[in-house]
Amino acid sequence: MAPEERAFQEKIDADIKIEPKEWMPEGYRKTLIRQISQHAHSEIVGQLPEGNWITRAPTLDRKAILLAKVQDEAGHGLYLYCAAETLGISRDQMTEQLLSGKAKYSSIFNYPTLTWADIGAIGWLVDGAAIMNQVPIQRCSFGPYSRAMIRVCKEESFHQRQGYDIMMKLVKGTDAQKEMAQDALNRWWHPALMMFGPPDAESVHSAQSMAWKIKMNTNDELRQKFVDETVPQADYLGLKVPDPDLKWNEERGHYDFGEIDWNEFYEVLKGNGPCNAERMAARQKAWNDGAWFRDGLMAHAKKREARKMAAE
Amino acid sequence: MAPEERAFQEKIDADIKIEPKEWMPEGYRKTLIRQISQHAHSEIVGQLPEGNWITRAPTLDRKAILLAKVQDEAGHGLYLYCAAETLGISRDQMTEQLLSGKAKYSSIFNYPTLTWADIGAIGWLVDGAAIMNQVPIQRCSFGPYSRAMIRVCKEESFHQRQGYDIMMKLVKGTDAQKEMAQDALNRWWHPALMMFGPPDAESVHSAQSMAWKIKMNTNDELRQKFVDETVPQADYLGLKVPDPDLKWNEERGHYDFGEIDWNEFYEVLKGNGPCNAERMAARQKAWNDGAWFRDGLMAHAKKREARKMAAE
Amino acid sequence: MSTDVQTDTALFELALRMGDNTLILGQQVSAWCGHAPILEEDIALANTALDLIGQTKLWLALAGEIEGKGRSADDLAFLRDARAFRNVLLVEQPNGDFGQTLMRQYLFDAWHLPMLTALKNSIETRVADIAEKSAKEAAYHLERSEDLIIRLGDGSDESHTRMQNALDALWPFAGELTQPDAIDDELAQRGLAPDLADIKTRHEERMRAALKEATLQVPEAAIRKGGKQGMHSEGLGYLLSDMQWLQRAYPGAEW
Amino acid sequence: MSTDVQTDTALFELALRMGDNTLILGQQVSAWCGHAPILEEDIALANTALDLIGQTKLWLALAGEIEGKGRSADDLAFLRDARAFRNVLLVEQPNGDFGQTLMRQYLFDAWHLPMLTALKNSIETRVADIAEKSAKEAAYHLERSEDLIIRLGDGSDESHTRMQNALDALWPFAGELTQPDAIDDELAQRGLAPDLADIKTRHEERMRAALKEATLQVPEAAIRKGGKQGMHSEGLGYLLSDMQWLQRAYPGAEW
Repeated sequence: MAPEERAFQEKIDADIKIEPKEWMPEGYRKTLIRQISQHAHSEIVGQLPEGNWITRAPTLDRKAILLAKVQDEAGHGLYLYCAAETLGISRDQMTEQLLSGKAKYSSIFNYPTLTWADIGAIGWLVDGAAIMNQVPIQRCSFGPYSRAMIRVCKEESFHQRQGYDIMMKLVKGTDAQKEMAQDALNRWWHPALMMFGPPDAESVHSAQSMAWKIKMNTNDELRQKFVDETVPQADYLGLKVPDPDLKWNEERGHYDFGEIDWNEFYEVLKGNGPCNAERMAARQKAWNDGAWFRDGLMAHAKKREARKMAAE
Repeated sequence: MAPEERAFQEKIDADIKIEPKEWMPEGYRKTLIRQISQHAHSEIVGQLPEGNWITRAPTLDRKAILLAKVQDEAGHGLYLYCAAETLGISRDQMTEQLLSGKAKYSSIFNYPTLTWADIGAIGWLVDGAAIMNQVPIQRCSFGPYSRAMIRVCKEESFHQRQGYDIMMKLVKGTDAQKEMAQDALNRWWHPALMMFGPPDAESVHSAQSMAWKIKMNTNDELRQKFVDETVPQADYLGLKVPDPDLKWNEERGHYDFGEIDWNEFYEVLKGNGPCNAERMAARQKAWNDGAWFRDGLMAHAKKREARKMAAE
Repeated sequence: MSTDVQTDTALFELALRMGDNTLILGQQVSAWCGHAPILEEDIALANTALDLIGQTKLWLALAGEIEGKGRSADDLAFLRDARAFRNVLLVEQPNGDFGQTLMRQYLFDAWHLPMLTALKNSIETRVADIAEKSAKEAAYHLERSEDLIIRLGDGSDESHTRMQNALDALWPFAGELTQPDAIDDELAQRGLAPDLADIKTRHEERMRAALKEATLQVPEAAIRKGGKQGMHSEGLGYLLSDMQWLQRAYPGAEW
Repeated sequence: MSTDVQTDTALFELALRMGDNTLILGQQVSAWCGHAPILEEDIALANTALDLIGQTKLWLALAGEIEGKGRSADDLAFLRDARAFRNVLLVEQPNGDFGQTLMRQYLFDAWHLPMLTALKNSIETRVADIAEKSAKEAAYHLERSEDLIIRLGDGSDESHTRMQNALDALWPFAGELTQPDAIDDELAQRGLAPDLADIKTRHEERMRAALKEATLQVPEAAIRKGGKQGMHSEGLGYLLSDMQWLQRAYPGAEW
């Protein structure tokens, strides 16, 4: 290990944050760029499935809450892009990577929101899983990412409560509403479990990322934690988790749960999920349709500059 | 009067139809082109206000009936364009005149359809007024126009009955439905009266058109006939015609009715009606978006022709 | 609702699937009225939509009969939420440009005709009767849509590109029409409906021949499915909110 | 419904008009979420929509109170048909491209701020209170939309053209905001709302100055109106069918 690399690792081991201007291994930089931008892209694409119900939210309050949530997601995207930019990549470059399909975003957003209950389920399960992933990253070694995560987590836990609240209203409602809630849980449960990534045995890069304190827990650890926390919440709602193998294991002090269909996960990752094409098309359309807007603002800035120069 | 013109007029006076290849005065030809193409355009634009409710028709039967009606209108447009083409103008030329705003269409279609009851009111009142206008034209002097009108009138009277049937269902329905029916009558009554054109005193070209048997009755005659037939129908529905001055005049044997706001008529004619811009935009968009389709078919026909030639 | 009714689930699903396909496709096609590229197409599309809505009435009335809970064709069309619809994803894909509308129609028609033809042999006479009536219309639709996609595919550069784009976008949805699930298997076994594998052969052969004549390239793509089991795309909800508006806004009213 | 309630019709209409304007505009703006040209605009539009929906809650709750028939803000938002809505035609015009959305917002904001500022002096304190709360947000919206239309109008050739097209399409609808009817006259006389002639002056002055700076040409056009009296454009029905879907499809449910 070269001396600067050793110094770098010692800092990390001593829980001292790495800041953008400091020396860092190329692998660390690249991994972080990939991870942070992927996270940012997820926030951006994540606007779409929920945005799908903004115009159809059932009350003015629910509409306002959902708007605020989607706005928060865009905000998270914004400060995550800023954190990534400190590592030497521009937002336009990242956008280009998203739109060309080179960069990934969380596969969960390739599932459709088919009923209002999905908005509840996303808040409860998807934001719940996201928090589970993100809470440890608040302690990650890279300063800007760690600080961004602290902000994000605060808002996400708020979103999760709102999602749970939607579910609660539904299960206390009419039969049709209860059915809607159960159906949403049925559809979102396994995709939510997949959010923690493939099983540890198949997970690449994990050891290095953990040494660098970019990743703080293994996928399977977090997934177990999520199941353990969420199953009692489902019980409280009176909803049935769609897993016949799910049961409390007294000995382990954890819930056992059934096999996950990783085939589905890889299919969605490959682009064959129910909404991959729609999500990409929506983002590409937004970007392409907006070109004139961005160019117009640029042209105005140049004109203004030129006028200022001429006046001087 | 030149000999050929005299012969022409004598034929007309003898109720012999004029056919396209025969000699006719330029004014006769021009007036007919204007009148027939305007009528055709009205059928085309007339698809839009009713088409607006096809996707929202309340039952499968109503949806089918409305689809069939709008299809009939397109069909009427088609044979009216054909009738006009016999006078030496092409359909593309007429379309161009419509899209450029040079040619007019019936002003009634510049009013919006705001509720389902409007579909009833259009069938009842607008098709009713149209029939009143068109029945005499079945006897008009120009053969192709007369024959087109015979076909059109048969279908229109069917449409009128369907419209009246919608109204009947509504007035026999809930309070909200009854209110919807009355509201539709309130909004469509005066525009329907205006369909007969300005008062005779202000109507231009009328004398010549009547001599040529292109026009068979004066605007005011037809308007009176419409009022006389329609008021009892409204009574039967239990709806109130929105005219405080409306009352039966025993002496005249007709209904007296209040002043019509001709200002509104001329404003709509000028393009300032509630939907003029939308109707023109919709037709322009259909035409422009369809250019590739028309060009594609043309290109294929040419290719096929070339292949045939090469094979010979 | 009465609980003593024994619904023949598979048969009920068959009628729903057939009727929801024609309903949703008819609804989409009907939105073109007055907006088509030429007047003849305005007429042709209205005619297609009209046929499809007519078939819907028959299928959904039958579905209501089989279910035995007193639901009419209109109840089924206007009072179900998206998850209860059984149409394939293909028919709920957006109208897009006219090329997409035509391609969607073609991929559907090329399945619809052999499917209806085979359903004429259903041991359930009510199914066979509807198939008998509908097959003639479907044959006409197929003739028309096939002719158009060939002419436009082998037309101008632009029309070719548009038809190829339409095919690329819609081909992944064609497979669902002939991919059997447990219900299809049961229906075939009971002689109520054909073996979808046979329909698939005819569907694919016909399509590939016509697409070749249209100089279009059939893309490689994973099948996108779910509609038959009620897993739809996000667009269906919006389609329903318009379609069902009046029935929902004025509950219990007659029209 | 009880018949012994004496609704203050003019005041009820005022609250409805204010609330329906913000509701329909908020609804339209909210459809941009996730589809804006840059991330900052996604955020800004969501924020605008959020403010407008917040104001809607206040206005429609007040309207329900004034009406005295027990209708809540949600009842008014989700259970009225198009003819009962009192928003101006401007806010129901389609989103169009982003330029049209911005121009619509600007023409509205330039009226909204002086209107709310004047309503702070309403002798009806409930109106004055809502105006007080809303005016700050409106001032921010106006600052933002004015800045953008100036920058885009005086931007590239394309952005200029798009903004000019947007202005040409939307300007005819701006006049309705300040054209008084009998209700406006009564409201002004009773000190409940300002004289719209005053607002008109401020609205026009502000707009003309900004549009000039944006190098945009104000078109000559007849005023298009009717929304305040419930005579809407055909687009409103579609907007409502989405917006009201859940309340209509599941009557009486709580969410």
